[in-house]
Amino acid sequence: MQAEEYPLLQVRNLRKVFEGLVAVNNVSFEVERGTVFGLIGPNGAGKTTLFNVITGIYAPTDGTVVLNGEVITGLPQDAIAARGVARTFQNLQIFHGMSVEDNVLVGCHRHGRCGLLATIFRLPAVRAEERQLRNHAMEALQFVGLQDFARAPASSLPPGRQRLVEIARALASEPCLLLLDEPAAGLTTHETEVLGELLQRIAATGLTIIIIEHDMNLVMDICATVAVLDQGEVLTIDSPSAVQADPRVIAAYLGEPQPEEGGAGG
Amino acid sequence: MRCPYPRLLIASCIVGLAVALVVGGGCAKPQPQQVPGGPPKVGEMPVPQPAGEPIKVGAIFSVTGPGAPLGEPEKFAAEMIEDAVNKAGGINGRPLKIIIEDDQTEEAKAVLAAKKLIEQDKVCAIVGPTMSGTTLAIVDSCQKAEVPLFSCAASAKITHPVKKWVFSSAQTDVLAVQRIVEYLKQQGTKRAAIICDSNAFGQSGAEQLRKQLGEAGIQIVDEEKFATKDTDMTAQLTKIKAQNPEVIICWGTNPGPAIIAKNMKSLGITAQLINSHGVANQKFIELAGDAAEGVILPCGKLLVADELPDSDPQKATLLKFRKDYEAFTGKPVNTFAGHAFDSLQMVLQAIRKAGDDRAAIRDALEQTKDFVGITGVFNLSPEDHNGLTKDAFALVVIKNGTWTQVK
Amino acid sequence: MMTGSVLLTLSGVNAYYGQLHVLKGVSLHVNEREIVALLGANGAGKTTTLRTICALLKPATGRITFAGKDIVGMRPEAVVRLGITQVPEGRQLFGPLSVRDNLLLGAYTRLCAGRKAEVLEDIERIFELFPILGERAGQRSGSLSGGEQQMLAIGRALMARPRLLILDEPCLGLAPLVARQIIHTISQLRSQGTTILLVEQNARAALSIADRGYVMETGKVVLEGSAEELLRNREVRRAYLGKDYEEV
Amino acid sequence: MSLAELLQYLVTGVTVGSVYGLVALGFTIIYNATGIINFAQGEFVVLGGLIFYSLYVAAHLPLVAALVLAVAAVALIGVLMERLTIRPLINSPVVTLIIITVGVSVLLRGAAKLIWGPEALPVPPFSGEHSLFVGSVAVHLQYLWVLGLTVLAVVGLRLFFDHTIVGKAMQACAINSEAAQLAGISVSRMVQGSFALSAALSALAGIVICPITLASYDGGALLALKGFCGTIIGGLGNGLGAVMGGVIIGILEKLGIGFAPQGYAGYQDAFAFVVLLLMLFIRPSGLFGRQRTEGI
Amino acid sequence: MSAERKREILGFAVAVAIVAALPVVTRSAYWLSIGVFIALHGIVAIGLGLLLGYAGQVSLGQAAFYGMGAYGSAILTLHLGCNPWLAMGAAAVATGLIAYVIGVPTLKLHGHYLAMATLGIGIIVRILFNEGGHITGGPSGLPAVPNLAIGGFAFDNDLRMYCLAWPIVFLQVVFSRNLLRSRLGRALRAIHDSEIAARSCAINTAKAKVMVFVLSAVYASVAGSLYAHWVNFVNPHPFSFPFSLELVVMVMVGGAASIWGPLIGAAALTIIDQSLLQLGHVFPIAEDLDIVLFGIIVVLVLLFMPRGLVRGLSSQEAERRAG
Repeated sequence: MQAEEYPLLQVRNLRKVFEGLVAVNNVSFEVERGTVFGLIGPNGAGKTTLFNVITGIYAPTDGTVVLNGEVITGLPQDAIAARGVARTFQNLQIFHGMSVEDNVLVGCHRHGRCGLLATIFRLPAVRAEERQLRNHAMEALQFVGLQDFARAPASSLPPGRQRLVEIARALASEPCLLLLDEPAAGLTTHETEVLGELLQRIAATGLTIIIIEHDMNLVMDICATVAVLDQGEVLTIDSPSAVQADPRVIAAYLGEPQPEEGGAGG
Repeated sequence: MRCPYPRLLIASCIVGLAVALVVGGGCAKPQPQQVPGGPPKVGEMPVPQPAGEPIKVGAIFSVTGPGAPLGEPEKFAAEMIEDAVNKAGGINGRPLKIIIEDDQTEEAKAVLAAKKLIEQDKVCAIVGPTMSGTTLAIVDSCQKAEVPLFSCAASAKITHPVKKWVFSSAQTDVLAVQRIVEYLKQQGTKRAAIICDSNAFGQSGAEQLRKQLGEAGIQIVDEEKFATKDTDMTAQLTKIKAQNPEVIICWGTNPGPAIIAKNMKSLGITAQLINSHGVANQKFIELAGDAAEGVILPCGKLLVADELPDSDPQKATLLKFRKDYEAFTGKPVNTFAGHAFDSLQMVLQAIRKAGDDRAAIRDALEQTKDFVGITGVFNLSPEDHNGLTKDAFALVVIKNGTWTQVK
Repeated sequence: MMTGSVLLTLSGVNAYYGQLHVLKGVSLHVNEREIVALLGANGAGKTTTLRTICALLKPATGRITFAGKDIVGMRPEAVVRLGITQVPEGRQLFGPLSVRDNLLLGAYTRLCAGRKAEVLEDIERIFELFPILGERAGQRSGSLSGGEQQMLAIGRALMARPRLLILDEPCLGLAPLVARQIIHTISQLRSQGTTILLVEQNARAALSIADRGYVMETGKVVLEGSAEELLRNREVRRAYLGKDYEEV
Repeated sequence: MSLAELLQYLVTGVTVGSVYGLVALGFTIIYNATGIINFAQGEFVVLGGLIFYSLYVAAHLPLVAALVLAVAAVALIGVLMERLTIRPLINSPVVTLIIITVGVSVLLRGAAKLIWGPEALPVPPFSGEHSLFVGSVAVHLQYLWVLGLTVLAVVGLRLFFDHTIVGKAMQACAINSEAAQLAGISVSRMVQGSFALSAALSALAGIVICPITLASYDGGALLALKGFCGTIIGGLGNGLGAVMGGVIIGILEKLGIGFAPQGYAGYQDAFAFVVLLLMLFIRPSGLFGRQRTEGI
Repeated sequence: MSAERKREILGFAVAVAIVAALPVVTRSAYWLSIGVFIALHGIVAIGLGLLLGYAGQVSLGQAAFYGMGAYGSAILTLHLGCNPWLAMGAAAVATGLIAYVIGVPTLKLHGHYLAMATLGIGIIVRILFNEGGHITGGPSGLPAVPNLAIGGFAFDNDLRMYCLAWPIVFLQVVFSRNLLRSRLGRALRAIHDSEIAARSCAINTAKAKVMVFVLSAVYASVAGSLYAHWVNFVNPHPFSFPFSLELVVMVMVGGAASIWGPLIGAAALTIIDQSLLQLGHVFPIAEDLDIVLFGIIVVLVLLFMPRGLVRGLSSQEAERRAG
């Protein structure tokens, strides 16, 4: 409860440099509990790198990430995940050798306790835990509407559904913060619509979400706040409608307007 | 889901083929097809043809793997004897069948080979294995199955302590070292260095050297080791050189000692090199080339058979064996072939006396007296399952690429 | 600008990454001495289309012809010999090698055929086009700045004397000024007679020099037209910023 | 330990080490082209020595002709190996590729034994069984051949990679095979070339060292392992580093024997591998490799 | 659920039936001892399969753990007069501890570096066996290791050993299944498929890898102990690098990513090996050819069934791209 006074996530002056290339430069923002925060920007703006720093895949060159009032920069990736930060990946990272259900069960990993010896002898405690995790996973699958595919090999699903598996896996960990990296990338129009509806339902549960997305419809529909990144720096943080109308944002996407054309996008 | 049948089919084909091979291979041998149909050359043979159920003797040699240089001649010797015995009318009128298994110089394979010979082929005795390690690995199986085992390996552990069913025909290092120490005492040597292979043969030699040199009051100024597959021992020899010994005693089997001889020459070390009986073969001279000149080693009398006085009890046997072996294989004779020859001949002698009952063969073997073999004159007894004395060794020096007895 | 006969045609090309259907019946063509822009959001299949043309990915179905010749199933190096070269996304230079070596390797097929003198002349021509490369000829290409690397990547592709030059995101990650310079160079190349197929995030910049363009979405070509048409088209903006863009 | 002794260890260490270095270089070339550690590398060394034996000792060919022919023959074996076993599987997981090279090594070893028999074969030193003595430090003439040919091979390779277009193309494939394909370089041919080159280098190593070590069908494994250590110590993928790594292993090994207390020389191989492990734990990128940042 | 479960039980029953059938069909010590060797190799291979196929980590030093079990049993029974069962357990615990100490720094390495490190460890351990003087018996080894026995009933012949080893194998199969069907097992498989995604699911990948490394070492140790108490003799030779390689080949040939694969690989290789040896009797020239044929078989299996005998050809995309 004492954590309630902080915003859920604070990113302070984050900077990440790869062999001289500045990928993320002095980025700061805060994400309030129970809100959906959008992260947009052209290719190479540093959005995914930012995710990777927040989730501990990269150590930042400079700056801190604070979750629930606790500094999490420098913690290993799994320790950050264990604190309730779940994510999906831009290029799908499902466990292709496993069934849909098992994929989602991996998401429940942090809720299990049983050790190796108990496991190989399959003691009653393990059975009970399995049952509990399975129920949990089933709930997540039902939430994303994949309950009928639980036994199917995850790799046999079309990419749209694989995306849902990833989301279900993240949800199954009961995260306090969900990071979605371009969930609509590569989806058909219909799939994108299904996804949008799902994301709205997730947002409605009060889960805090950060989403990287190019599809502005989606961003418009669910985000309370949007940050625009360009060349590793924050261009602006504002409401989605204000961001869309911002000429700097349009320039970043479509290229700088040619002088003779004047201000476009009005 | 894709239909798994094609892959299943391929998989089961491979496994099936393998099983078929095992069954086929395992059964092909015991069915002695060759024997009844074998001897069509009746006319030229005055001796009666062997008939009836063949007498089966097992043999396990390291025909492949690191032990192959020893195991291959042993196999030839066994084949030669089988051939000769059957041509001469077999054993007690029955044909002789020697079933040779290759243990690939691996302990596990030796165990399997022994079990196959004992249970599958029901042999009445086993000759071999070639190496000390493989022998020790099957000692227990033979003891439990109560099958006489006549090893061709040299480790003292095989026959000390005496095991009821286990014999060995190779000279142990104890005798070889005795022969060397006797020579060193004659020469008044005070400082010796030893360099031994880190395998069982080398280390068992090293142990004997330490013990017997110490008792003889000869100082060991340096003791070095090399790995069996090492290909350069200059570093060890440099270390030895710094200690300035009068003799360097090397204990190992080819090619290591040959490399040591060459390394010594290239380092300009002038100390006398003494080798073990492990390299008492032509191969050593071939490998070491000029560097072999002047090397002294104890060896079975086979190598110096021509030089032996006619009074020597072994001379006739040695010359005949050499002639037969070289005629049979087309290759120069070899001490290891002699081990197999001795083991097998003693076993056959016991069978002639006692029939093909395993226990009877064992008892007969223990009674073997004054058996004139290639390695020496054997006198087996319940207390000694090796039966050789240091007289089994001649001390030879390599001169002009050939062996001469040290006077 | 006068454009000539059809040089490259893709018709009904379908391609997969494993089970992922990435190109769904893509058809497009490029005429000689034309600049064609291929636009679309991330993951729309632009780069995959280029990989398919260069034979790095074999299409499941569909035809690709270049100068009247079917090139499906050819080896990548054979496609290069036919006259298609690509400046891949992210430059993909041979970083540890020098600038000059990178250029030489661009002319690998010609060097193997023993036309060394001609190649050396071409290198001089590249140095005229990009003087900065001449100054850095002996330097490790990995140590160049982003813009210089992009110039080198273009130079390397030109060394094969292509009839069709394919550029994948040549302005990605470059400062605006440098990006403009690259765009300028591309239009210059066309005027020298090279046909160009261009993939670029900066749609406005790309269309400013292109004759025609295609817009891709989720593996399909959803729109084609002249550059002016596309620049004015709402759909183009939608493809990048979402369909409500104009209605806000 | 006297200075002469120390120098003697160094001389032998460098000689043996340069053979490890050549093997390590062979590993590196194939690794760079394909990402595979080729477990049949040791067999290339062995086959080099054995074929050379047949040509030089048995068939009495002149030294240079025998040497060139033996190297070429092994290079051909390398090409065949690539063509028959590596190319069909090039997109398989690395473990599969490693194991298939194990299979090939078993096959080649078996074939070598079938042809040349189980026993070691003597090869006369190229310039006779003589040593130069510098003070009391002995330098066998064959050592000079080993060192000379190693240096020649390394310099030749350097020239090949830096100054010929094929060499540069090979490097390009190793750096970025897709970009190389886009430049019109046939990657599969370069991979084949790298197998040929790697096999040739290892064969050369086998040939120059066999007058000292004798030629034997089963000598490859140990040489390959030491070469392997050299590769890692020099930094996987770094050619010159690999040669240096091999030489370092050679020197450490001989010094290890020199400094070991009496009767402990049996640990010499353990010594080389302890160094390797320390290296892996402390600086896995090798002495001469660049530290890489881990990416996704 | 039920169909899969049924198939699983059926498969298990068939395997048990085949294994149980052998002693009924033949009492030949040769066949039974081949069966025992398959069981021993199978135990090591199943453990290695967990490491290789599920956790995706290579070990080229597994023979060392097999050796530690064998030597642990031999040393404890011969020098300290331990009960063989106790020795077997103590050796397994000790091997597990050693594997833990080795595993923590080693499993931080990836790919070839890991392969190289485990290879080095294997060779060092083999040298320690060889140079262990009185304790390990040096290169000559330690003879007269006692048999395992329950009361007066000693597991001293092949039939008895067969009846002891195979239940252990099946127990291990059940254990492996329990592990793989659990949270920890799924974590391992997740690591194999995508380490980065596994970590994003709060899986401590380093810990999980060390865990399965230790488990595989313990399995190997148990098999080693059984070997020592059965053959009654240990020397360093069987525990050297070639056997480590052979184990990896068994796992690869059988198929790493399944419980039965390594076991079938162990069976296939042991049988093929023996059959080639026996082939030498039928065709005398085949004597040296067997090694060549062995190599060819390994190469062919991998060429045409890169996922091993159990899975055969699979349509799964090349993993390199995904990795």
